Amino acid sequence: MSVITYRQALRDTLRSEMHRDENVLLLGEEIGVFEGSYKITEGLLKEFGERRVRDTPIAEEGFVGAAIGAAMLGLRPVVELMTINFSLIAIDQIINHAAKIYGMFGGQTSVPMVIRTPGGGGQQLGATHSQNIELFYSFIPGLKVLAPSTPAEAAAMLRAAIRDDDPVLFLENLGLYNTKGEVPDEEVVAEIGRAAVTREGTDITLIGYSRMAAVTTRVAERLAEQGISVEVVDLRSLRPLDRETIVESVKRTGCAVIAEDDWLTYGIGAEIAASIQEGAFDYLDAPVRRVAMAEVPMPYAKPLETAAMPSAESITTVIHETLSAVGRRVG
Amino acid sequence: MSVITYRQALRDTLRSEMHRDENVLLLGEEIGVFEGSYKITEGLLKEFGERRVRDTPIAEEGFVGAAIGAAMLGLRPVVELMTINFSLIAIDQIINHAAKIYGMFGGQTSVPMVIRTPGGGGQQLGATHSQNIELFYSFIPGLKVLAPSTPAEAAAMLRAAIRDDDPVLFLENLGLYNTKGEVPDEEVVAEIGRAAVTREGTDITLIGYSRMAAVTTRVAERLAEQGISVEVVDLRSLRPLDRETIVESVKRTGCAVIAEDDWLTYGIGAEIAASIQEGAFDYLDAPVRRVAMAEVPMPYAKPLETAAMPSAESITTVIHETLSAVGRRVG
Amino acid sequence: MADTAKPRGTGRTGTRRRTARKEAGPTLNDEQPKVLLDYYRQMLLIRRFEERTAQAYTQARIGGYCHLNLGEEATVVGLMTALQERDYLFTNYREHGYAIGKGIHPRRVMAELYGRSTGVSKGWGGSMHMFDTEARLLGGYGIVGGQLPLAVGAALAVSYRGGDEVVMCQMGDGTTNIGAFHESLNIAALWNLPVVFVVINNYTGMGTTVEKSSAEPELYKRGSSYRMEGVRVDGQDVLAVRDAAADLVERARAEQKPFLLEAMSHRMKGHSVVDPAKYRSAEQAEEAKANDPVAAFEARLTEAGILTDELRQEIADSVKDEVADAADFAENSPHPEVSTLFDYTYATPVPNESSRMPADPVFAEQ
Amino acid sequence: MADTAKPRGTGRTGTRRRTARKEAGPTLNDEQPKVLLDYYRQMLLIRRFEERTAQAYTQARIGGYCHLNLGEEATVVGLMTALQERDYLFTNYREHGYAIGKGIHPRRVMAELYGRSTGVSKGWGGSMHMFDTEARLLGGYGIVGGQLPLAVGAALAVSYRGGDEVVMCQMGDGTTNIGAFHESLNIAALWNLPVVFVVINNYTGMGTTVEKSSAEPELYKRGSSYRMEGVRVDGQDVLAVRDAAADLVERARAEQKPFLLEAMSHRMKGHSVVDPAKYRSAEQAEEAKANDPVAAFEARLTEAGILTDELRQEIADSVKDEVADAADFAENSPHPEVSTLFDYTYATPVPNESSRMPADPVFAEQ
Ligand SMILES: Cc1ncc(C[n+]2csc(CCOP(=O)(O)OP(=O)(O)O)c2C)c(N)n1
Ligand SMILES: Cc1ncc(C[n+]2csc(CCOP(=O)(O)OP(=O)(O)O)c2C)c(N)n1
Ligand SMILES: [Mg+2]
Ligand SMILES: [Mg+2]
Repeated sequence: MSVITYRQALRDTLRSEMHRDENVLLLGEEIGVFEGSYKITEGLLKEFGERRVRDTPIAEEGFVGAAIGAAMLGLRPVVELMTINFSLIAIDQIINHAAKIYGMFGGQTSVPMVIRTPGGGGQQLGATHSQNIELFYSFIPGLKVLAPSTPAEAAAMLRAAIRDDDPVLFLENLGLYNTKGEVPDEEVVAEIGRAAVTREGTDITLIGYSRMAAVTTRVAERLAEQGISVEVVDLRSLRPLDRETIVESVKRTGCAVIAEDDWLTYGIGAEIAASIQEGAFDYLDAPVRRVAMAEVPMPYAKPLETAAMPSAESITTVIHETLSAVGRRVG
Repeated sequence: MSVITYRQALRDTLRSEMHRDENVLLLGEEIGVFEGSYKITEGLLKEFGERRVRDTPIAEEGFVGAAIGAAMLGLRPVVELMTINFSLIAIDQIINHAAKIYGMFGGQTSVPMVIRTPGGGGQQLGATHSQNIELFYSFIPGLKVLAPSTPAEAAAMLRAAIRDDDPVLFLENLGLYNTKGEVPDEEVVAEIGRAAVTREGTDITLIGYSRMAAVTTRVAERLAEQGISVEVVDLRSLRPLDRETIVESVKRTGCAVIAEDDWLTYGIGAEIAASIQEGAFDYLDAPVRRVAMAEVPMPYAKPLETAAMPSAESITTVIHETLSAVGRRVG
Repeated sequence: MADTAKPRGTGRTGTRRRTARKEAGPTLNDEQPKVLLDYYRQMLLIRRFEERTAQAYTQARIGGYCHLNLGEEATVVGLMTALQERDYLFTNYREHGYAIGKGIHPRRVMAELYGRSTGVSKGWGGSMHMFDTEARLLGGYGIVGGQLPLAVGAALAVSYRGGDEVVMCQMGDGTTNIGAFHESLNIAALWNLPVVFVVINNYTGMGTTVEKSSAEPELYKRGSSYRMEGVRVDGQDVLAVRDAAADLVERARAEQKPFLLEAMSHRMKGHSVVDPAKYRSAEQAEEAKANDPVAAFEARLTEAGILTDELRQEIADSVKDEVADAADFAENSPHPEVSTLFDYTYATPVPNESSRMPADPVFAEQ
Repeated sequence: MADTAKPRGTGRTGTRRRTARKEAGPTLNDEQPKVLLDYYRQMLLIRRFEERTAQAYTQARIGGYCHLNLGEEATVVGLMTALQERDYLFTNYREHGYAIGKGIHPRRVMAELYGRSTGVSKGWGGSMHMFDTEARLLGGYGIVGGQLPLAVGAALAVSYRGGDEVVMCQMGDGTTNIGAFHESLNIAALWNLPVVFVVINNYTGMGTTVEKSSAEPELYKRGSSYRMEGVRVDGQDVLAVRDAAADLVERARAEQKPFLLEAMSHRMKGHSVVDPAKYRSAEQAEEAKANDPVAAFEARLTEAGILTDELRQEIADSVKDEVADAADFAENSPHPEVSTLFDYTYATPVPNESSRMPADPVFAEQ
C-alpha cells in the first residue's frame, strides 16, 4: 500500500502493463518528447523507446483509427486523447468503427484498445475545452466506458481496460490528476460493469462518478456532522451501467440525488433517474433530483464558470430539499 | 390545403425560402446533379443554379464548417447531411463551433444555419448506417434540434429553422419521406420549443417524436378500438425540450410510455422519464416505461433487424403492462 | 483475437509480377495463356455475380444499399492478383468482387448479400461489410474514408512486429477529399508503413465528377503532400493493373513504405443498384459501355488466339453454374437466429450488459 | 447578425505593398522611416504585451490556457500590415498579437485575458477566443484546425455576394496534419474562394517537431494537392512577411482564388505559459533566442540610422505605458455579472430554453 496521486497510479499502471505485454503500445499527441500534456506518460518514452511510445501528428481521426486497425491485428494500443473535447474529431472512428467492427463482421475480430481521455471543467478553459461528453460514448453498444474517481480505482480499472478485448473509453478528469489515495502494491484488476457503494448511509442515496464521486464523498462527510446519513454510490462504469447497485441503495434510503459534471438535459443523470423511478418506484419517497452544469457554452470568466458548475454547496442544497420533500428532515 | 409527401413538403419549403431570401443557399453532397440521395432537392439545381445549390466534395467537416463561416457573415445556409450517421465526421464543427460561436465570443455573431439530416433504421443498412444519434445534438446548449413527424410540421418547422438565427439540427427520417399528409397552402412558421398533444386521451400518455410519433398515433388508434384511451404527445422539439406539455399530460393520465428509435440506455427517453418523475411525481401510478432499440450494433439480416427495432407491437405490449401495473386495466 | 494476427508463411508466389511498364500497356506475349484465361474467368465471374446480385436485389432478396463492381472487373482482378495470400485488404462498400478475388467462395459472398448465417460476415454485415479472417479481407466499410486509418493501423501492427505482409487499402476517387485521407497518408508516410493505397477513379462519386470534387483531379499526384510516390494506371487493362500494383506491393514490402496507386476505371451503371444514373448524358453512358473491360479483354484474348469459341463457351457455362450455385446456396441457407442478437456486441463478457428486447422492462425481474 | 455582414468601403489603402521578392529579403532603402518605426513599435508592443501577459498569468490574474506570440512578432506584424481594414481574419488560439495588429485596443485584449466584461469577447472567450466584429477578427479558435473550414465559409460568403474582401486564415505548422486542413484547402480551391491560408511554421507543435509530424515538412508545398500556389517566407523579417502576404492577399482579391503562405518563425518560450520547454536542448533554446525578430529589427533599424537612441527610448517608454495602461484597465474592469450567464446561449429566444442553475429543480414552480 502506498499513497500516490491519480496521475502516478495511471503512469505506474501503463508502465507495468507495457512490461507485462509486448503488444501494449501507447499512441497520442505529445505523449513522448513532451511527456504528455498532463504528464501522465512522463518517462515512458525514455524507458520504452519510440516503437512503443508514439508521438502522433495532430490527427485524432487518423491515429485513433490506426489504433483500431492495429488492435484488429492483435496489438493492444492505449491511446491518449488530450482532452475529451478533441475526441469529437475522432468520434467517427470510435463509434462507427471501434464499436462496430466486432458486431458488424459477425464476431470475427475484436478491437482490444483503450482510449484514455480527461474530462474537465472549472479550469477557465472556455466553451470548447470544458465539456463533459462521456454521454456520447456511454450511449454506444459495443463500447465500454469507465470513470474511476480514486487512484486505486484508476489503476485497477486501467488494468482491466487494457486486458479487456473490447474498445474501452477510459474517462479521467483534470481535477483528479493531483488527488492522492492509497493504492495496493499488488496488481488489482477491476471488474468492468460494477458500481460501488463507497459509503453506507440510511437517509438518502447520493450518486456520482469521476470527479463528482470525489465531491459527493466530501458532501457526505460534511452532512454526517449534521447528523444526515448519506449513502454514496460511485457509478465507476458508465457502460455497462450497474443499475442493480443503484436501485438497491435507493430501495434502502427511499430517495436519491445525482451529481454530474455534464449538462442536465439528456445528461448521464437522466438515465440514472429514469432507471431509479422504474426500478424503485414503490420505494421512492420524493422525486430523484439532479445537480448538473448550467446549460450554457462554458464562459471563460471565473465568476461565471463557478456559478455554472455543480459544487458541494449546490449538492448539499438539493439534498436538504429532497429530504424535506420526503418529510423526514434530519439533523 | 393539399395532400403531399413529407419529402415534397421539405422540397417546397426549401424552394419558397430560397425565393424569399437571397441569403438562403443549399450545400451538401450530391444535392445538385444527383438531386439528393433521397431526392429532397430534386429540381432545385435546375431552378436556382450552382451558386445557390452547391454540390460539395465528400468532406462533411469541411462543408459543414464552411456553412458555419458563411452564416457568421450573414448567409443562411441549409446543409444536407446524407444521413445522421455521417454527421459524426462533422460533429466537431457542429458542437465545438456552430454551437459555441455565439456564446464564446460574447454574443457578437450568430450562426443562422440549418443542418438537415435523416435518421433511420429498418432499412437493412447495417450497423454504421442505422443509428439514431439525435441525442448528441439535443444534449448541446447552443443548438436547437427539431424532429417533425408529419408533412405539415416538416414544412412549418423547416421554415422556422431557416428563419431562426441559431444553428438548428433538423432531424428527418428515412421512414417518413414517403408518408403523406395535409399541408396548408399558406406559409405556416412553427414555434420552436413546443411539444404538442396530437391526440387526446385519458388512460395513458404515449410519447414519441419523428418516426415514432407516427407509430404512436397508429398504436393509439388501434387501442381506441379496444377501449383504451391513449393521449399522444409528439415532442417535435428535442432542444429546447417542452417538459411542461409532457408533464401536464401525465398529470391527467397518471402514467406514461415513451417510444424511441434510439437505444434505451442514455437515450432521449431517459430525459423524458427523468423529467416526468420529477415533475409529476405525485401523479404517477406506475413507473414510466421506455420502448427502444435493442442495444446492439444493428445487424444487416432482416429477422435480426426487425427483432431489434421498437414496433407498434412492442409499444402496445408495454402499454398493456403499464396499465395493468396501475391496476386499472381497461378494454 | 482474430488469428489474422498470426502471419502465414506460404504466399502464392506464382502471382508475383514484374514491374509495371509505364509507357504502353503490357502485351500478351510474355504471359502464360493459362494465367490469362484465369484472369478472364475471374473477371467474367465478377461480372455475372454482380448481374445476379442486381437481379436478387430487385427481387428483394437483398436489402440495404448495394454497390456493384460492374465495369471495374479488370481493376479488381488486377489488384487482387498482385497481392500475396498473406497480404491484408481493406476496401470500401463496393467490395463484392474484391471478396471473390481475395479467395472467398462466391457462395459465402452471395449468402452475405442474402443476410444468411452462412454469409462471410454471418449475415451481420450485408453488401457493404464483408470480412473474412482467413482470406485476410479485413472489411468492407460503408463510411467513406473510414477504412483508411484502419489500414494504416494494420500496417502499423505488421511493422511493429517486423512482419512482411503488405496492406492494401482500396477507396474511390471521391474519398480522396475527406480528412481521413490526408491524416492516413501522412501517418503512413511518417511511420514508414507497408501499405498501398489504391484509388479506383471511376470519374465520379455518386453523381459528382472528380473535377467538381477534387481541386487536383489527377489524384495520384496527391501523394506528393507526403513525399509518397504516386502512380496512375489504366484500370481497364487487367495486366497493367496487376503489374503496377504488384510493383508497388513488393516495393512496400521490401522498402517498408507506403505508395499511392490510382486506377482509371469505369462504373457501368448507377452508384448503387437503385440509382438509374439519370444525371449521365447518353454519351457518358455510351462511353462507359464502350469501355467494358470484360468485353475488351475477351476480344483481346480471342484475337490473340488464346480464347477459342469453345473455351469461351466452357468458361461462360462454368461461371454461370458457379453463380447459380452461389445463389442457390444463399437462398437455401438459414437466416440468423434472433436468439443470437446479443452475441456480438462484446468480445469479453462483463456484468450488466444489456440484452433487452424493445418491449422488455429495464429491470428483468419486474 | 453581426454587422460583419456589411462590407465597409474605406480600406487602409496606405498598407498596400509591392510584390514579395523571393530571392533576398527586402532592403530598407525603399521604405519610409515612419512606416518602419511603426512596425518596430508594433512588434515591441506585442513583445511587451506578451511579457506582461505571462506575468499576469503567473500572478493568477489570467486563467485557462495561455499561448504567447513571443518570437513571432515580425510574422504577426507583417501579416496584419498586409491586410486591408475590410479584410477578415481567423486565427488559432495564439492570437493576442494578431488582435492588437488587427487594430483592437490592447486594453480590450488584456481585459479579455483578465476575463472582464470590457474584454474583446466580454470575458466569455479568454486567451484563446478573441473576436471583434468591428476589427473583423472573426475569432481565435482553440480546436486545432477548427478555424479553417470557418474561414473558407467566410470567403464563400464574400464570393457569394461578389464582395472584394479577402479572408486570412492563420494556423500553426502542426495544424497542417489534421483532416480539416485538407478538406478546407480543397474546397477553397474548388470554389475559387478569396482566402489566404497562412501557416506559422515555428518548427514545432507543442514539443513535436515538424519532421516528426509532417511527412512533407516543407509545408507550403502542400498547396499542390489542390493546385494552389504555395509560398514560403522568412518569418523573422517583417518586411518580407508583409510583402509576401500583401502579394497573395491582393492576388486573392484580384484573381478570386486561394493561396498558401508559410512563414518560418520561432517560438521563444514554451508552448504555453506553463510549459518550461524542458524537451528543448540548450542549443535549440539558444537558437530561438538568437533569432529574436524584435532584437534583429531593432539592430537593423539602428544600423540604418533610422532608430536613434532617443527614438528607441521614446518608443520603449510609450510601449511600456501602453501595456501598463492595458493592465490597469483590465485590472479595474468589472467581472461579468452572474445574472448574464444565460444571455448568450441563443440569438433567437424561444420557449423552454433552460436557465437552470446547478441546484435548481427541473420544474421552476416546484
Ligand atoms: C462519410 C460518408 N459520407 C457520405 C457517404 C455517402 N456516400 C456513399 S458512397 C459515396 C460516393 C463515394 O464515391 P467514391 O469514393 O468515388 O467511390 P465509388 O462509389 O465511386 O466507388 C457517398 C457520398 C458515406 N457513406 N460516408
Ligand atoms: C483538435 C485538437 N487537438 C489537440 C489540441 C491540443 N493542442 C493545442 S495546441 C497544439 C499544438 C499545435 O501546434 P501548431 O499547429 O504548430 O501551433 P503552435 O501552437 O505552434 O502555434 C495541440 C496539440 C487541440 N487544441 N485541438
Ligand atoms: Mg468513384
Ligand atoms: Mg507550431
